[in-house]
Amino acid sequence: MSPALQLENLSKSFGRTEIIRGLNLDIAAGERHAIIGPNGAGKSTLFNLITGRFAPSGGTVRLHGQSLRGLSPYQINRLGLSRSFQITNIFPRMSVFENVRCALLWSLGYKYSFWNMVSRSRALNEGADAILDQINLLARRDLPAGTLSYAEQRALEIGITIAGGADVIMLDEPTAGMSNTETDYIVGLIRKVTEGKTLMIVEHDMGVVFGLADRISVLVYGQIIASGPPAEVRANRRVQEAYLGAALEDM
Amino acid sequence: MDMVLVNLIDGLVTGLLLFMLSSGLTLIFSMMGVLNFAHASFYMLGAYFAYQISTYVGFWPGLFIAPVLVGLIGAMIERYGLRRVHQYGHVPELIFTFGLALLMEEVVQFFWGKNQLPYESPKILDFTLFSIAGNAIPAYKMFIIFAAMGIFLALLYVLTKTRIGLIIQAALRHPRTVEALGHNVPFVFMGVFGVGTGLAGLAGVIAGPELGTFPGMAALLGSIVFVTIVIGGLGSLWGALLASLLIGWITTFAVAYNVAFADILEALGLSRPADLASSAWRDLWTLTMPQIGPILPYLLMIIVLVFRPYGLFGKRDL
Amino acid sequence: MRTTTKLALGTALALGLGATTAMAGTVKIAFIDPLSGPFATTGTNGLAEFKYAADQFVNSKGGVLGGDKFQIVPFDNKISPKESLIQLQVAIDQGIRFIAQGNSSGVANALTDAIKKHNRRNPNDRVLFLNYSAVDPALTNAKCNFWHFRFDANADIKMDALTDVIKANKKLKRTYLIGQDYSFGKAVAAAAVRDISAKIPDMKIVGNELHPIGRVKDFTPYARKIVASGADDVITGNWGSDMVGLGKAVIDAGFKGPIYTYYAAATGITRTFGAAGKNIIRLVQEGNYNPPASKAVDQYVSGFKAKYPNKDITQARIANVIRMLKAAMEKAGTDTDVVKIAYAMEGMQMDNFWGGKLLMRAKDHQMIQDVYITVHTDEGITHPLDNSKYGLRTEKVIKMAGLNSPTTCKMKRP
Amino acid sequence: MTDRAEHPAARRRYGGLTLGAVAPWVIGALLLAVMPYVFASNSAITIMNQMAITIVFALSYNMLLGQGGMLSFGHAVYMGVGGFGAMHVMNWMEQGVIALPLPVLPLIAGLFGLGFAAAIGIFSTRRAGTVFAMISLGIGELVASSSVIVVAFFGGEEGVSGDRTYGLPVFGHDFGSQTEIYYLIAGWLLISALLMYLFSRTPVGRMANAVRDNPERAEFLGYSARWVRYYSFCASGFFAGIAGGLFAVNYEILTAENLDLNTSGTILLITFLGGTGFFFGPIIGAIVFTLLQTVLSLHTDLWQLYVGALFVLTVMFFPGGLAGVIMMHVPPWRYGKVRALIRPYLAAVLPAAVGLLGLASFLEVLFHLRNAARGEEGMTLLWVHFSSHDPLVWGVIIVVTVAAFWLARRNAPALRAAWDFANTPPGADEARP
Repeated sequence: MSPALQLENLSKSFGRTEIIRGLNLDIAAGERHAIIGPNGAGKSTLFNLITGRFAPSGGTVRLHGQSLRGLSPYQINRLGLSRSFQITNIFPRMSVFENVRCALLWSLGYKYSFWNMVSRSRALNEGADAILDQINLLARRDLPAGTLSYAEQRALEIGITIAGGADVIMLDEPTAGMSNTETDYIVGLIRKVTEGKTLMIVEHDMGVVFGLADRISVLVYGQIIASGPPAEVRANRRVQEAYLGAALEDM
Repeated sequence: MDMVLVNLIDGLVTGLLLFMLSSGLTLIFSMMGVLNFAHASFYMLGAYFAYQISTYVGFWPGLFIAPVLVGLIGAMIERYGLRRVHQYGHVPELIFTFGLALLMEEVVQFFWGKNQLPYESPKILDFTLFSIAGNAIPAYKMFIIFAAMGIFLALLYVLTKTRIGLIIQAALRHPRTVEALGHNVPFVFMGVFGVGTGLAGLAGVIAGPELGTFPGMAALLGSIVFVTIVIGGLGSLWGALLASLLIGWITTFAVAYNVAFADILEALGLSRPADLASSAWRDLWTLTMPQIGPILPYLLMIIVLVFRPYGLFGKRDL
Repeated sequence: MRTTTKLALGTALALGLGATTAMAGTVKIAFIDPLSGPFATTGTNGLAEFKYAADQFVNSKGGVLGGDKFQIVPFDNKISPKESLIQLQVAIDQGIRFIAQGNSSGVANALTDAIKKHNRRNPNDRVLFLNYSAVDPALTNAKCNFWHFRFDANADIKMDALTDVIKANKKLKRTYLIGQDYSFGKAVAAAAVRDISAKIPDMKIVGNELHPIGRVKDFTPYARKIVASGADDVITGNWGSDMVGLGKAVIDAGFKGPIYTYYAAATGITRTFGAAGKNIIRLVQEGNYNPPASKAVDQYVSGFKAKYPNKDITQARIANVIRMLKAAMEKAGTDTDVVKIAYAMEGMQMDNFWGGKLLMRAKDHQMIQDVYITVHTDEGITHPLDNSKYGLRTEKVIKMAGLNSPTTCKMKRP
Repeated sequence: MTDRAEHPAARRRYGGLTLGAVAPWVIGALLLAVMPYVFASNSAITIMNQMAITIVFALSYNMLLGQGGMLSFGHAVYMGVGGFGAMHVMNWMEQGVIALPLPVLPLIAGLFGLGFAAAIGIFSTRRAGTVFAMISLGIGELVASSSVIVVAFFGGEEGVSGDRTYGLPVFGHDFGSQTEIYYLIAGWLLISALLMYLFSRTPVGRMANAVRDNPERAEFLGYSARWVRYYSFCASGFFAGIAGGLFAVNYEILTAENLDLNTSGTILLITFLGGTGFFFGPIIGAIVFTLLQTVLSLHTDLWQLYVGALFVLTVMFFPGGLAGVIMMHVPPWRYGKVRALIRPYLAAVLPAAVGLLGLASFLEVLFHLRNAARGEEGMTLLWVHFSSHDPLVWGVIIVVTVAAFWLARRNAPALRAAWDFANTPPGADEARP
């Protein structure tokens, strides 16, 4: 079986600056994989390359063995890959329920149809309510998404990301800017909603990373310097030198 | 050949007049993201103010007083109108300036009436500088060329050699960073809007005697100015200059030569319908270039937007 | 919510439209022309002339048919055909049976069509269309109908008169035609080509072109072509700012010959041309008052100026509209039965207030009258325009111009 | 300005037709049916026809601006193309080329609009924002200019006219009278408004909102923002075309005016004035604007000045438009606190209105003083007849205006306090965090 996500010799330059330099990585189906690294290592760029937001300068991304070269974000999404954003990226003027329901539309086969009424589809509305239930936002269902608290918006962001039923989920710093209790809440949420799926996550909070991930890759200057189970990465001397340093001593 | 020279000069005058408008607009648009639909209305205001001043003290004082007045009005509108609308987003801002253009046209008509005004070039420039093949080049046209060149050089100096110019340039490329540098962004915005509209007013003072001072003068020029800055591209003074000249020459030369579409169609191997009057394509066969000259810039704009959405010389996306 | 909106609408409608009850003993004439927007000057000027003419010729002379007064009711059509049709309906509902309109042949075309259909569908409240200014020849040719009367000389008749004058001037060998790219501009150009080739075989047409209407910022390139073509004279049907822009550019470019125009006077145009246009700009029109043809004309114009200091008599025919309507009512013996009045007006002859005679030709409802070629000057001007020194002096009068001009009209009468 | 699509009462009862959902449409249909009995005069019917046409056009415009986030400066083009197409078909009916009943004509016009939008949308909807706006401006200018050049289709300046009575009779009606046309237009208004409403409830309609709010996020949900915009654009062109067909049926003439940038600008104004955030916003905008245009212009030459000022003030103070103002009162209504607003409104809004009227009176008198004929000093304003040269009149107007504004300003804080109070849910001492 081919890996869920496979990066082959991936590279990206902006002008003369090379951000991602010949990166190779395999992520197996069902794995929870965390990417860590110092600021400016290229983590967000890597996400954008995989999801089709940027075109790679070289190399290939494969999803379940299929090359994603030249595909647009929406085409990649349809193949079963979904992502969240570092900066909250929801539909602020629509209701919370609408946000989730829109995220469900394509996977339920509605496409660009203008002959179905969204309110008349049981699967759609019950599905959306089920996801709201999962992310504990049922009580906020009819409020404009823009009026939610920050943590709630982050939860909604995760809800939108998983709603389409993609089997590869990519989360970009889901706990950024949160308090400890909020972080715990979100981590629990992530664990719950990504059950049985492939997860790729970028995170700064080491507690989150080591609590959640099966494997960890360390990205420094556009290259992966180490990749493996948490304990192995923690012990890796290069990693300690390059990045983790004191942060690990505290653990 | 003589006519080519004459047309080059005329196109230069048209282009430079356009540049006086588009330079201010491109500053405003690039920095504030506001496509100021009322920009040409400030141009009209400049002409009307200058006319009013000229009836008391003649042309020359108006050349300096009117743009300042227009700039002050522009700054006030930014301070008390646009800044308020800013919080609602770009579309309401655009719609605000759109409404402002309508309102300003009505206000001008309320005070000055609907007739064309006898705003004239100064007597001292009211002579023929030279003639080419019987075609007179009035001295006032030369004055326009020099005035526009002067404005361009002054702007270039301010933008590249002064501190405020460097801030503006930074803001043109990275609108968010200036705030981080600790500058009073609302004040910079108000200043840029004031200077931009003042430039438009100056263009009005200078163009009023040449192109006529009447309530429709803003609408006539309004949309072509957007076309200019869109073609030229954002944040580029050179782009605005080159696009203005391009449009000036395109519209001039399209009119100057009676290229008939029938010739083009025949060159393509099509044959003229025998019964032209009842053919559905009759309009195509009788079309000439001067008929469509004024709309060529719009065609150019659409093509540019479809293939190069950041304009010919733009540094970033619209 | 929706209910309240509709209620508000109802109240507003009732207030706005229903508040007029037809007064007995008043003949109402709807004046449907632009009173706001860019062409409002022409509209408000025409309205003042209508009101003044109604006062001078009817109301101050004891009214019509034993005392009925004329009342001019203004309707703002914003020079839009759509708005004109709405205002026509409003006017008809107010019991008005006479519709006066003039600005823009496009609007006149829409109105004449609508009135024809209205009169066919509603035989009980038919109306007459008094076209006082729209000169598209089609209105008295292909599109003619029984309800439409034109009081201005149409574009063909004016061109016929104009080419007579051009023919008489032996110095003119090369003519340049330029006009706005729409029906009227095209009609002027076609008439010029036809008349010149028929009447002045040695005249060369060195240019014949159309420019987009109301979209040209700078007429200099056109002026360059005119000068380069070596033209001796220019003929144009341009109006409004297109007229000023073209005229100024042509004069600035060094052109010295006559520019023959239809509409290059008043509403700021005369004042703007000023000294530059002296003895260059010429107009063809259906009446003039420099010099006045009679003491009555002199007094009429002075009286108007005293009453409306910022306006001018620009459309001489308006006086004739009122005079002929009154005469037709008296001849028909009714001021309500528009069919009888229309029959009375067909073929009617009377004195022209501005000098000469008037004939409302029966076969196409085209007024036949003297046509004047006038020149923009400050010499010999009794009544200047635009409160300037300049005005229009008569150079030549063509008696009963176009009396035998052909028409394709096949008039259907009720 | 959220889309309150989901009625709280309908929670968990998906798809059921509730009374609340159906009632507005039934009431609307009944109102449309009885209007000609309330206002029987031809002119009132003509104005109502004009309103109905404008409503369809404004609703179609709001499919772009309000629902799809696309700002267009050339929407008249699609209405115009539909209308001109309908006129040609109408003329074929007169010449006996084809035989159709008149009520079908708007549908054909809609197809013309759809076809044109489908062609233009291919490249214009690739991007939203300024690029879309400027392309729409360019297309608008091109088509408006070609209206006098391409005479074969647009008929030049005088346009294309026809006679609507040559269609196949429908139950003996030949649609000669304005009343018959009224019912035809009212029927189409109801159908198109309903269809446009339902469109906003379909998957592509919902995604149009999503793309408006956040095109990038929508792309990561499997939808191409560009194609979502394209389908909205086509649908909008279709309904604009229907409006054009209704115009053709009502006026029996289309001219260059139908295509020009003024018409495009006006529909933007109407839609924004009514409010882009709610489905019924453009309906209110169309009704109010048509009244201003036809009725106000009968009474004052300065009406365009007032409309311009109204528009600018709306953008500045009520970006949600008239519909937004109405919907602002829904929370106080729910909390049962509307009564608390009445007194402050009377104390502040009423003087403000008087002040604005005073300002308008000042302009009117000034305008009259400068433009009226010598010797005609009398003028009538608000049913009062007086001389515009009378210093007393000037004094009264200035004093009343200044006093009214002073009063409004003095009472504004009380209104603000009352407003905050009325928007606080009962029982909660502080506002929701």
